[in-house]
Order: sequence, then structure tokens, then C-alpha cells
Amino acid sequence: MALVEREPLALPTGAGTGVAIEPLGVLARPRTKDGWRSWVTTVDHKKIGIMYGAAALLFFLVGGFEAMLIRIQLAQPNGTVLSADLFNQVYTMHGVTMVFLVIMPMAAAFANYLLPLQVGARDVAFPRLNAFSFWLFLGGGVFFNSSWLLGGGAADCGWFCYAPNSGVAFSPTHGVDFYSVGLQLAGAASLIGAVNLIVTVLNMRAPGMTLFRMPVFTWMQLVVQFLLLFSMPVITVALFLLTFDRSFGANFFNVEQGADPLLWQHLFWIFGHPEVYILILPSFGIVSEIIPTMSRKPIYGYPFMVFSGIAIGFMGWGVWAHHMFASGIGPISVAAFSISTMFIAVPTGVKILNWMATMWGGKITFNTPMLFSAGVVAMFTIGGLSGVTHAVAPADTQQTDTYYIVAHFHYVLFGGALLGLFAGMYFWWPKVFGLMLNDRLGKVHFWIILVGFNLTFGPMHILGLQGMSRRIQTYQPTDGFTLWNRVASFGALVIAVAVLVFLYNIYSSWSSWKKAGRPNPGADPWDARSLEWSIPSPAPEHNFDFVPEIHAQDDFWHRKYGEDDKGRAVRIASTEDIVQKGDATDVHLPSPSFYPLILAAGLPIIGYGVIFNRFIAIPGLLLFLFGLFGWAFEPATEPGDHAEDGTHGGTGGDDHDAAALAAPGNEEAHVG
Amino acid sequence: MSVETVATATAGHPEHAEHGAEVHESHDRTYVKIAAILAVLTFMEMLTYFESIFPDAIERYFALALLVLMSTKFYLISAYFMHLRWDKPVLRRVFLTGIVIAVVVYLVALTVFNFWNGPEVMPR
Amino acid sequence: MRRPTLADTLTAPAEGGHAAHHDPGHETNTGITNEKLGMWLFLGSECLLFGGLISTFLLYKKKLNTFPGFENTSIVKLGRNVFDIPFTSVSSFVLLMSSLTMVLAVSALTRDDQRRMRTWLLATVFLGATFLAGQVYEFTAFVKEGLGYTTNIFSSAFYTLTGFHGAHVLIGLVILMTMFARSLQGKLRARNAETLEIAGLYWHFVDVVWVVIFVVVYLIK
Amino acid sequence: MNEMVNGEVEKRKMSPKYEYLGQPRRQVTILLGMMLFALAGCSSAGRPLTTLEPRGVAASSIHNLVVPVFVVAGVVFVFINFGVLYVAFRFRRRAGEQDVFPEQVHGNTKLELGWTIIPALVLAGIAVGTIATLITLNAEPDNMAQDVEIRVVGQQWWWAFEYDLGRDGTVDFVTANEMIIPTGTPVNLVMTSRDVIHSFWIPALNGKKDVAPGRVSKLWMQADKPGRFLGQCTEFCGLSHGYMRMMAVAKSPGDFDQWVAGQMTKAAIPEAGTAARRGLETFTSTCTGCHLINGVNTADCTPISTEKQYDPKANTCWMGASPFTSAAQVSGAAPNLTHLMTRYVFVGALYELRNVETGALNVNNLEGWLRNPGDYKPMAPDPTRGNTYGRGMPNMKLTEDQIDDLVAYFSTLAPPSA
Ligand code: HEA
Ligand code: HEA
Ligand code: HEC
Ligand code: CUA
Ligand SMILES: [Cu+2]
Repeated sequence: MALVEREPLALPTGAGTGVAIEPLGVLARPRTKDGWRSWVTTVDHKKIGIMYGAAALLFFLVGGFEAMLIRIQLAQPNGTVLSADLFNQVYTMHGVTMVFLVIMPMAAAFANYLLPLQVGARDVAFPRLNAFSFWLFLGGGVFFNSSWLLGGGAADCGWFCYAPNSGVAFSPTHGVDFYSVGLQLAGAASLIGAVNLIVTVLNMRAPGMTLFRMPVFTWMQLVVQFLLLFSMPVITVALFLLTFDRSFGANFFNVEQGADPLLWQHLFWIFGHPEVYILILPSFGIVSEIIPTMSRKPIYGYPFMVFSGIAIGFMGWGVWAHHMFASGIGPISVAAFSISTMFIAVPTGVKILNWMATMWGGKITFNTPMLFSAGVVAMFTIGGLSGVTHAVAPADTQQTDTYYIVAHFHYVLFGGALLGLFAGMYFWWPKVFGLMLNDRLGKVHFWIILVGFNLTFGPMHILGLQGMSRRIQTYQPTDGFTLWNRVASFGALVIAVAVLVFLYNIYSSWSSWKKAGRPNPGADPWDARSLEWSIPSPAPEHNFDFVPEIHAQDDFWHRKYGEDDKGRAVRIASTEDIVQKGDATDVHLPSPSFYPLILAAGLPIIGYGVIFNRFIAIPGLLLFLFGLFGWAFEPATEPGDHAEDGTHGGTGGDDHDAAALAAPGNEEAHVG
Repeated sequence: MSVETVATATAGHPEHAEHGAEVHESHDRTYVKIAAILAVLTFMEMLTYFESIFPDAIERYFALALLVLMSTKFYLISAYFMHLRWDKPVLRRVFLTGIVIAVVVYLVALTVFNFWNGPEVMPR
Repeated sequence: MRRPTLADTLTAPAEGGHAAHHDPGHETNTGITNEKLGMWLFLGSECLLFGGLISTFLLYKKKLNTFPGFENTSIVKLGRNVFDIPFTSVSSFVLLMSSLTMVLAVSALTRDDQRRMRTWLLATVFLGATFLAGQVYEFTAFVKEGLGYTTNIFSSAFYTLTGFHGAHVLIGLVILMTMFARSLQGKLRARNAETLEIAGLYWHFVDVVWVVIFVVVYLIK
Repeated sequence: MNEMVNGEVEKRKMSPKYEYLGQPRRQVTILLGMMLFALAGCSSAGRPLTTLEPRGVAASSIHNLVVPVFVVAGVVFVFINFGVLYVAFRFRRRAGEQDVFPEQVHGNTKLELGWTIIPALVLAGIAVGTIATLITLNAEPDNMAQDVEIRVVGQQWWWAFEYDLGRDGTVDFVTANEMIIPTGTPVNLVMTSRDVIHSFWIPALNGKKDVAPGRVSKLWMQADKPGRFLGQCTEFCGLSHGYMRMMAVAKSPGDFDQWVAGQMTKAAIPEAGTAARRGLETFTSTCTGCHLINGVNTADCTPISTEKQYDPKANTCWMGASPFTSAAQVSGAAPNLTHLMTRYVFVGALYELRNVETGALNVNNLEGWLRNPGDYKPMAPDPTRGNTYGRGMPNMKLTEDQIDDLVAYFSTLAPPSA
């Protein structure tokens, strides 16, 4: 958190003043344009987006492997594959990994890559800060997973890690320490990323790109970033209290001293519920891009789509205690939260029905992205509906902490968020990498995953209603849970096959693309609607040769198509003529930098220090201070470049480059 | 990036820039006035500590009075010292959103904790 | 710097992109610089942070007062008297006045009045440091009275809340001193007034948080 | 593969691969089949924890609420999922349509308002039912049993039941694992925890309620007929959470009174020289640090306060005494074994102690447990960082003879009448 407090300040500190100082003569701005160094030092939002995506995919394999272990253990009664202790660690790590290290960073990958493109900007507002966010997230994720080796066992308290079970007395290994510090780091990364992306969207839109001309994806991400902005500090507080309890002997969850164990629950879920919308809204945004494109129709009811997203964002703040219906919060609170929760179904339903209305009357191309999108509409609804049955508080007292809940959240998380992200990967892959993913394999992937997913999580509804509790390392043959657990475990295997198909698809599409002489898919392979398709694939480093001027929502589409008197689209321009060529050469871009990585590397080391020994923190602190110092005094560009006069090359200036890259705006933001 | 870019990008205070220096003089005076008011308010807050000088009937309203004083100070600082009064409304909205969410959410949470009721005792 | 009208943007050259970044006149959509908007967003987020800490403190203060078995714990026995209200009032006043000097420094800088700006900046640093010293004094006094960080739920919550605030003040001081150093190097000129203004925003926020803490933590029973 | 990586728009055309969507009827059959299968799976035979067969008033009122909600959800499910299939089928782009563009509809405010308002109304209906049921469940029933109240104490990883006869605030006797209640009247449960948060759940009788240390939660249960109803701790509470079960046993009022009378007696002391007597001696020398048998030993941690208040600070032994003070009969941190033989399940209600039908002692389980408790349930009996007590029962390294003696002794642990 210290970081969060300090960080944005480093910018103004050095803002554009004075002569370039090269501290100690080391680490001049790196010049590398390719090779691993270009990735390590990049401040390009697209490269950062790709790294977010790659890291998230890797963590997905880790989290998925943990899920497979869970399912193998539960495939038969009295399973002995995992000990109770290990099982508790595995499911905890699975939940935390999937939520914080898979879905969130994958959504961040899309946000990073696409938001600047979709609003017509050359980069995010603070490019170095953006790189810092990524490295901090990665550091947090690796730190967290290092607990397997260093912590004497990973966290074993469940992903919401209720107090006082998370206390030292009940969870004596360092696992929970890794949980609290690791999430703190990843959370700081999200918070910084949120500030960055909000500023980008509010400040750096192309001329004419009013807020209500922005693509729905941009809107949903904007809502997500606001949710992050306001919910991250809450879990920050909770995690600090936990760390102070465990490391410094504070009493926040020390019940013997009169502490209230529900404090943690409230803080966690005040964050936690907005968090679940943080997880789903990016996927909603993705689906809202794909369905209109593939249906060849504009999104149905754009204002409703936008406002329902905002409404979900706001309502998400008023429902957190629905996770606590059984914790004894008093009947009036239960009633109030029960009702507020139910009504979240209203704006969500609007989205579902508007997607269906978008498809209605369309000419839908059922390629892989569209299949996944349709899958989201159908599967998320199932999860949403079970959510509504939880919202009915008396019913929830029979459901909570059973597999019925596990079914609910996998339907929304897997069937909603993850399928949507897969859709997005297939959809934007050509834009990002300049090659298409194989559509046939993609469809195979989709159908296997759809079947596997329903086989895995469908039976969990039944198991839950039959009374199977979650987080139990095994069950009894007499419980009657065996059959459906077998089915679920088999289903998980099917999902694993689907994931392998996906991985194979990435590989084989790439290798046959290479063999075929790297054919370019063109700027606009899907005949799509938003700005990122008006530039070549893969997106050039400077994004836009010239910043386009926007006249309408779906501006790019309207440059391609007009409407005839029956309201049908007719082509008015060929795509090749209107897309940018990507050959501008004199666009000034922010220079790469080592410091984001250095700064971010210091923090996990401090984290180890907090957990093990204060002395370990010292090198981390030094690294951090060095990073901070270097960051603040780093010249804006490579030395010798652009150094027209003595006052140029202001320290910390590259983040101003971004401001400079911002297109001139023409109207004031309407933010509520 | 040119020098000018840096300069204009950070010049800030668009409104101010339009007026001349005399505006700043008057702002300075405003600032001092505000500070004086803040000092008085703080003094009033402190007075509530010396309960003995107040009739008992008033003491009950101390909490309310303190909250009003506090909010006034909060408003004065953020509106004048932090320029929200003159700055773009979007900044006001962003900050207000944070404050409103914080106040509402945490008040609700405290309510759920039975914070406003009597002492919580483990029955039986 | 007025906001561009619609007409302006419509007539702006379509290829304004790379021309624009050498063009001094351009600005952001909201007319606010990225840095300032970013700072405000961050401050909005901080509201939730301090809100959480303050609520935790309130909850545990009440719990300690009413939880059976704790009637004789030191803080309860001492009641409100553990706080030295006149002392805290003075330090609150000091922090409040540092906000005044801060805003005067910013104002002086917009006039490029270096001398005054430096004076006010230094005054701000001095007042802030005084406040911080007061807090350190208060902490040591409490510890001497037997109220350590781990003593009870009240003390943990109290030190955590005020400690977080103190850490914010400290960071603010570092920023202000950096600013001062830059001004000595002649790098803080009217055209970077906003840099100082943004640092000031943070400083005022720290002050505003204390306004709340002073009432909610120290004064209200 | 090459045509795939080739990004030309024109090459994308409706391929035969989409034909599967052309067979909606088969899809419907499969789906219906799956749903029937699923429903069959919901039948409760051999499913002791099912939520779908309520056996008490509270559980029934929840059930009566949830069934219509499931119906509503089912209708929406069918509407949306079949809607998606229908739309996908009907509006798919067919071969030769690559240049056909649909009408560019941007929305219809009235329609959209419609599908904003209609779900809101449906939900309002559900909300009314929810509130009504909440009121029923939270009000204390008129016919609440006045002669007994049970204090439920969760701990890692078993449940203690402290019986307060006459609801006068004093505990009269204490059992573990099996909670005996009379049928026909709602019984008040006052619940808390000694260590971490647990959750008390007997699905057939009522929904679950968390028990948290330092807090008291209340729940009432009424069983309509005599029976044994399995339960499970449902809040994750550490290592053996999955093995933390409990059994509610409903007895007719007559049987219940008889059972109560039995529990009120002290354990008999076996004749000197018998195996049972040797077992008792082993017990008093090795086990009384944790366990209590009324008539043999008393709890180490005698509660100080007789107030009806929770007073952890004043308590000499936090882990030891019951959070509900007056309970002189509460063991250190282990089940009270006074009338062990009146129970049928033990060790977190996970293992059979006596056969429910025949009443025969399951010697294997009892001996096995005494031989090495860790085989039966993962526990952490050794002190760890921040925890001087340990959780669970250690391996006492008993000899086979000692075990035989102990089993002989435990076989005598039943009130005279039983
Ligand atoms: C992507 C994440 C995501 C999303 C979007 C949601 C969405 C919803 N969730 Fe879910 N939820 C989780 C992730 C998510 N949830 C997780 C991870 C948990 C478990 C945490 C844990 O314990 O580990 C959880 C747990 C959870 C609980 C607590 C259960 C318990 O532990 O006891 C509840 C209770 O109310 C709930 C409710 C809801 C509701 C009402 C919605 C609504 O937003 C759903 C709204 C959508 C629809 C209803 C479908 C479409 C609507 C229509 C077609 C209109 C017509 C519909 C009607 C008229 C009904 N969720
Ligand atoms: C987005 C989030 C997300 C995703 C995608 C998943 C994906 C999966 N989840 Fe998970 N899950 C959670 C979020 C998620 N989960 C959360 C938050 C919890 C709660 C944790 C808690 O209670 O604290 C949870 C809990 C949870 C449980 C309950 C544990 C318990 O309560 O005891 C189970 C049980 O079956 C489960 C199963 C699965 C399975 C089988 C998958 C599969 O879909 C995974 C598929 C992926 C792969 C299989 C990996 C890729 C494949 C390969 C690398 C191939 C080679 C590998 C092998 C063949 C092993 N999850
Ligand atoms: C350090 C404490 C400790 C000691 C010493 C101890 N036990 Fe236990 N015992 C427990 C705990 C805790 C349980 C509950 C285990 C569970 O179900 O999770 C238990 C459970 C039992 C049970 C099952 C009771 C039931 O209803 O589930 C029996 C029988 C038992 N112990 C017998 C003995 C005997 C005999 C000895 C001595 C030779 C002994 N115990 C020594 C802690 C102890
Ligand atoms: Cu006790 Cu789970
Ligand atoms: Cu929720």
C-alpha cells in the first residue's frame, strides 16, 4: 500500500522540469526494440497487454492443475490422493489463483491492449506506471505461489480466508502470510492500473469520441476500473489488519481480546462482491463487441447496455452481506441484503436480453468467437439464476457453503468470465499477433469445453442440494455423492482436453502460419466495428498513423457501410481504402525503461522480509528506493535524442509523452 | 516532446490562467480567510472537550455538533484549498463518488454490526 | 487555455495526430491533465482506505468499552483521558495551518514568486514535521501509560489508523522536500505550478483525513 | 490449415459444420433426457444430507419457498437457453448469404423497458415470499419447548451439546456428536464456538447457522417424527473440516424424557479387579487431562463466573471451559464421555460406535480410535506456533491390554436404565 500511496506522486515530483540527470550514469534509457530486453523494459501498452495475457494463461494452467487435483481427490469417496492438509492448500490456491491471477489479469490484458486502441489513443496515460502494474502483479503472483516451496505449505484458509481461522494459532504455516502479502501486491497493481486506465479513457479519446460513442467493451472496462479503484482499498485494509495480526501481534481478529470475527467478513465481502463484477464485466464487454460484429447488426439498445453496466457497478456495492446470510448478522440486515441482491438480476437480465435482441434478425456467422459468445449468454444465465436462488436468504441457508454455491460461481466465472475471455482471445488474436487461430480447432475447443464444463459443474447443483458441503477433502460412500462426483471429475478431464486443444491450436495455427509464409489476416478480418480494426494487424507500435476523427458510435463500421432506405447496410467504401497503413515513422513514443521492473522487484523482497526476517527487507527496500529514484530522474528519452535545449528531457517526463500522444478532445467528460 | 508541451501540459488551473495575477491576490486573501474560519471551527471543536463549561442539556448534541463542524471543515478545505470549487466538475464527481461510497458502505457495515445499539453482550 | 469548442475540433486537421504532439495548444478531453485526474482518482480511492480503518477503530473502541471482561483494561479505565485533547487540538491546528501555507505556496508559484513560494513551502514542511513530532510524542506517552500496539483491540486499531495517517504525512513531507530541493535548483517554475498543486492536493487530503480523525477518534465519545 | 490463417473476409462462409444447429429436435431430446436424469439424481434415498426432503417445520417452510423460486428460475432458464438456440438456428448466416445485410435495428426503448420491468416484478414477488419466510424463521415459535434448551458449542473438529433443562441458564449435562431432541416441539439452540467459525447444519431440520467465537447465534429446530438426521459443519474450520459432522436424533417426548433422566445420572464405578476397573484406572491416569466422566473426575478449568455472560478474560482456561460459563461438566477440550454408550456415532459423528439396529458395540472402531486416532481423522494435537493447545486427540500410545481394558470400561458407560 505504501506503494500505492507514493506512486502517483513520483510523477508530479519530476514532472517536466529541468535538465536531464542521469543518476550515477547507470541504466540509461534502454534502446532495444526486440529480444527479451524489449519486453522487460517495454512501456508499450500492447506489449504489456500481451504479457498480462501470457502470465494469466500460465497461471490458468497452474490453477487448472490444482482443480484437477481437487477433482481426482473427489472422484471417489474416502479419496486418498491428497491429505486433508494438502487438499486445503490446493483448493485455496486454486480459488485465489483463478480469481486474482487468471481472470483479473486476463481482463487486464484485454483492457491494456484494447482501451487505447478503442478510444483512439497512442498509449495509456502513464506508460511506465502501466509497466510497473504488470511487474507488480507478476511479482505478487509469483510471490504468492512461492509459498508452496518457502511457506512451509501454501495458504490453507480458503480464498476468502475467514478470521480467526486465518490467525497464527489456527494456520501456523506461513501460507496465510503469503496470501496476505501476495494479494496486497497484486491488489496494488490493480489499483494503479485502474487509475491509469480511467485517466486514459477519460482524457485521451480521439476527437469526436464522446463517452457515448465509446464501444461497449470500453464502457464495461471503465466501470470495472472504477470498481477496482474503490474496492481495492477495502481489501487492502483487511489484508493489512491480517498481516499486522500475524506478523506484529495486533489484535484485530484476536477473539480472546474481544475482537469480532465478522469484521474480516465484512471487509472481505465489501471488496468481494464488487470483485465478482470486476470479473464478469470485461467478459460482458467482449461479448458485446463480438455479437454485433458477427450478427452484422449494431448492438441492440446501446444506452441500455451502458447504463445497465453502470447500474450493476453501483448496485454491486450494496449486496455484500449476501455472502453472510448464515453468519448471524440479524434478520433485518438479512432481509435488506436479500432484496438488494435480487434486484441485481434486473440490469443483468437487460444485458442478456439485449444480446439476444442483437442476434435477433441478424445474419449470424457462427465462427469460434461467436460460439463462445453465445455460450456465455446461455451459460452465464444458468449461473445468474442460481445466484438469484441464493439471494433468497432462507433458501441460501440450505445452500451456502455447499456445492450448489460451487456450481453457481463456476457457471458465472467459467461459463461467464472465462468463456468470454476465450471468445475475446479468438476474436482479437489476429489483431494482436497478425495471425488467425484455426477456426475448426476453435470449434472443437468450444464444443469440448461446453460439454466438459456442463458435465463438471452441472452435477454440482445436484450434489449441493443433496447436501455435499464444499471444502471437504472427502466424503463417505453412504452419503450418496459418489455418482455425481464421478461425473464431475470426468467432466474436469474433458475440460482439460479442451484446454489442451486450445494450446495445440495456438501452436499449430502459429506453425502453419509460419509455413504459409506468414500471411497477414488484414486489418479487419471480421468486418468489425470499432477503431482497433482500422489499423493494421498486428497493431503497429504507434497504434495510429493519425488519430482518427470520430463522428458516430461504431465509426469504423459507418465508414465502411451506409444504410439504404430499408435500413439495410450497404457498402460505401472498401476496407482496404479506409484502414490506416501503419507506416508513419515520425511518431514519438515513450521510451522503454528499466525502472518499472526494478521498482516492482523490490516489493516482493520486502514482502519476504515482513514474513521471515526484517533483514531480508533491506535489499528490497534499497532496490525499491533505487527504482523510485531512477524513475523520478530518468530522462524522458534516450540521451541525445530530442535534446534540443538544456531544459529538455525533464525528469519523469515520459508519462507526459503520453499526454502529448493524447488526441485533442472536444468535449468534457460526463462522469457520474 | 517539446518544452512547450511539458509546460502547457502541466500548467494546470486553466481557469486561473485566464485571469491575471490579481485574481491570485484575491485568492490568497480567500485562503487566509478560510484558514481563519478553520481555526475558529477547530477551536469550537476543542471546546466540547471542556464539558464542565456547558450546561448539561447541550452536551447531548455534542456529537452532532462535532460532525457538523467536521463536515464544514472538510468542505472548506476540499472546496477552497483543493480548488474543487473552481476546478472541473469531473474531479468533484470522482472525489465525491469515493466519499459517498465510503460513507454509505461503512455506515451500513457498522449498522449491521449493531454499532448504534447498546453494548453487545453474549446472552446466557 | 479555453476548452476547444465543437467547431474547433471539427475544423482540426484530420491528421492532427503526430502533428499534435509538437503542437503546444492541445489538451486532454476533460481539460484536466492526466496527472491531476490521476491524483484525484487516487484520493477518491483513499477515502475507502481511511473509511475502513476509521470504521474498524470505531467498532473496536465500542467493543472494548462494552465487552464483558474488559472493564478494567487501561484504556477504558482512563476513558477519554488517555487522549490529551488540548495537545491534539494544537497539533490539529498545526496541520490545518500547513494546508494554508501549502496553498499559498502554490499560489505564489503560479505568479512565479519564487521567494514566497519557497518560504511557504518550507513553512509547510515545518508545520507538517511538527505535527508528526507531536504524533510520535503522543505514541510514546501512550506506550508509557501501558498502551502498546498489542495491548488490546482498541490500541491495535488506534495505532494502525493514526499510524497510516502518519505514514501519509511522512510521504507528503518527502514529496514537499523534493519540491523544495527542485525549487532551489530553479526547476520549479510557474509553468510547473501544477506539479506543486498536485503535491498540494495530496497534502490537503492528508489534512482533511485528520479533520475527520480528530473529531471521530478523539472528540466524539 | 492455410485457408484458416488467411484472413480474407470473402473466404468466410457458412460451412457444413454448422449443420448441427439444424437438428434442434435432437438437442431438445438430449437436454430433456439430461434433465430427467438429473431429477432422478435428486431423489433422497440413501442421501442422508439432502436438503430436498425436509423433516421439520423450519426446513419445510424453506422448502416451500425454494420450490417456486426454482420454478421461476427454471422458466427463465428454458426461455433464455432455448431462446439462444432458437435465435442461433433461425438467424444463422446460411450459405450464399455473405453479402446479405440485415436491417440495422438500434434498439427499441419500449421493449427494453419491458424486459427491465417484468423481471423486476417477478423478483418483487419472490422478495415478498422471502420476507414472509424470514419472519417465520426468525420469530420464536409459540410452542417452543420450555423444558429444554441446547447450547451448541463448535470446536475443532467436533460438537458439544450442553443441555439446559428448564431453560434456567445452568447446564445440566453435556454430550457430544449426537444431539437428542424431542419431536413435535421446536427446540431452541444457542450456539457459539470455542476457536474458529463453524456452521451448524442439519439439512433435514433447518438451514445452517454459523457459530463464531465471541458471538452467539440462535436457531430453532423441530423434527416432526422420530429419526436420525445427519449434519455437517459447513464453514471451513481447518484441517478436519470435512470430518466435522453431527447427528440430530429426534425421540418421542417419552423416550426423550427417559434419555434425559439417564444422562442426569453419574457414571457407575466398575467393580475392583475387573477389566473395566483397570480401564477406569488407565482412563484416570492418561485421559482425564482432556476428557471428563461425571462421577470420575471434574473439569480442570472450573469456570469462575456464574453470570450468564460471556467472559473470556475472566476465564482461567480459554480453550478449556465452555464459552457458556456455568457448565461444570464440560471437559477440557474433548468430548464428555459420561454416557458414551448411549451414542451410536462418535468422532465427529463420522464413525459407528454402536449399531443403530442391534445396539452392538463396534469394537473395531473404538479400539482403532484408541490405538491411533490419526487414522480416523486428521488432527493436529501437537502445539504449534501461536497455539499451545493443539487440536484433536493425540495418539496416547496405549498398549493392546490397555486398549482392551478401556473398551471394557467404556462398554459400561451407560446409565442404568439404558
Ligand atoms: C463472475 C462472478 C459472479 C457473478 C456475475 C455473480 C452474480 C450473482 N451472484 Fe454470485 N457469487 C460468485 C460470483 C459471481 N456471482 C462467487 C465467486 C461466489 C462465491 C464466493 C464464495 O463463497 O467462495 C458467489 C456467491 C453468491 C452468493 C452467496 C452464496 C453463499 O455463499 O451462500 C449469492 C447470494 O445471494 C450470489 C448471488 C448472485 C446474484 C444474485 C448474482 C446476479 O448478478 C446474477 C444476475 C443474473 C441473472 C439472474 C441471469 C440473467 C437474468 C435474466 C435472464 C433476467 C430474468 C431473471 C429473473 C427474473 C430471475 N452469489
Ligand atoms: C475463474 C475462476 C475459476 C475457474 C476457471 C475454475 C475452474 C475449475 N474449478 Fe474452481 N474454484 C474457483 C474458481 C474457478 N475454478 C473458486 C473461486 C473456488 C473456491 C475456492 C475456495 O473455496 O476457497 C473454486 C473451487 C473449486 C472446487 C471446490 C473445492 C472445494 O470446495 O472443496 C472445485 C471442485 O471440483 C473446483 C473445480 C474446478 C475445475 C474442475 C475447474 C476446471 O474448469 C479447470 C480446467 C482447467 C484445467 C484442467 C487446466 C488446463 C489443462 C491442462 C494444463 C491440461 C493438463 C493438466 C491435467 C490433465 C491435470 N473449483
Ligand atoms: C489432548 C487431549 C486428549 C487426550 C489426552 C485424550 N483425548 Fe480422547 N479425544 C480428544 C478429542 C479432542 C476428541 C474429539 C475428537 C473428534 O471427534 O474430533 C476425543 C475423542 C475421544 C473419543 C470419542 C468421543 C466421541 O464422542 O467422539 C474417545 C472414546 C476418546 N477420545 C477416548 C480417549 C481415551 C481413552 C483417552 C486416553 C487414553 C483419550 N481419549 C485421551 C482429546 C483427547
Ligand atoms: Cu467446523 Cu467446518
Ligand atoms: Cu456476491
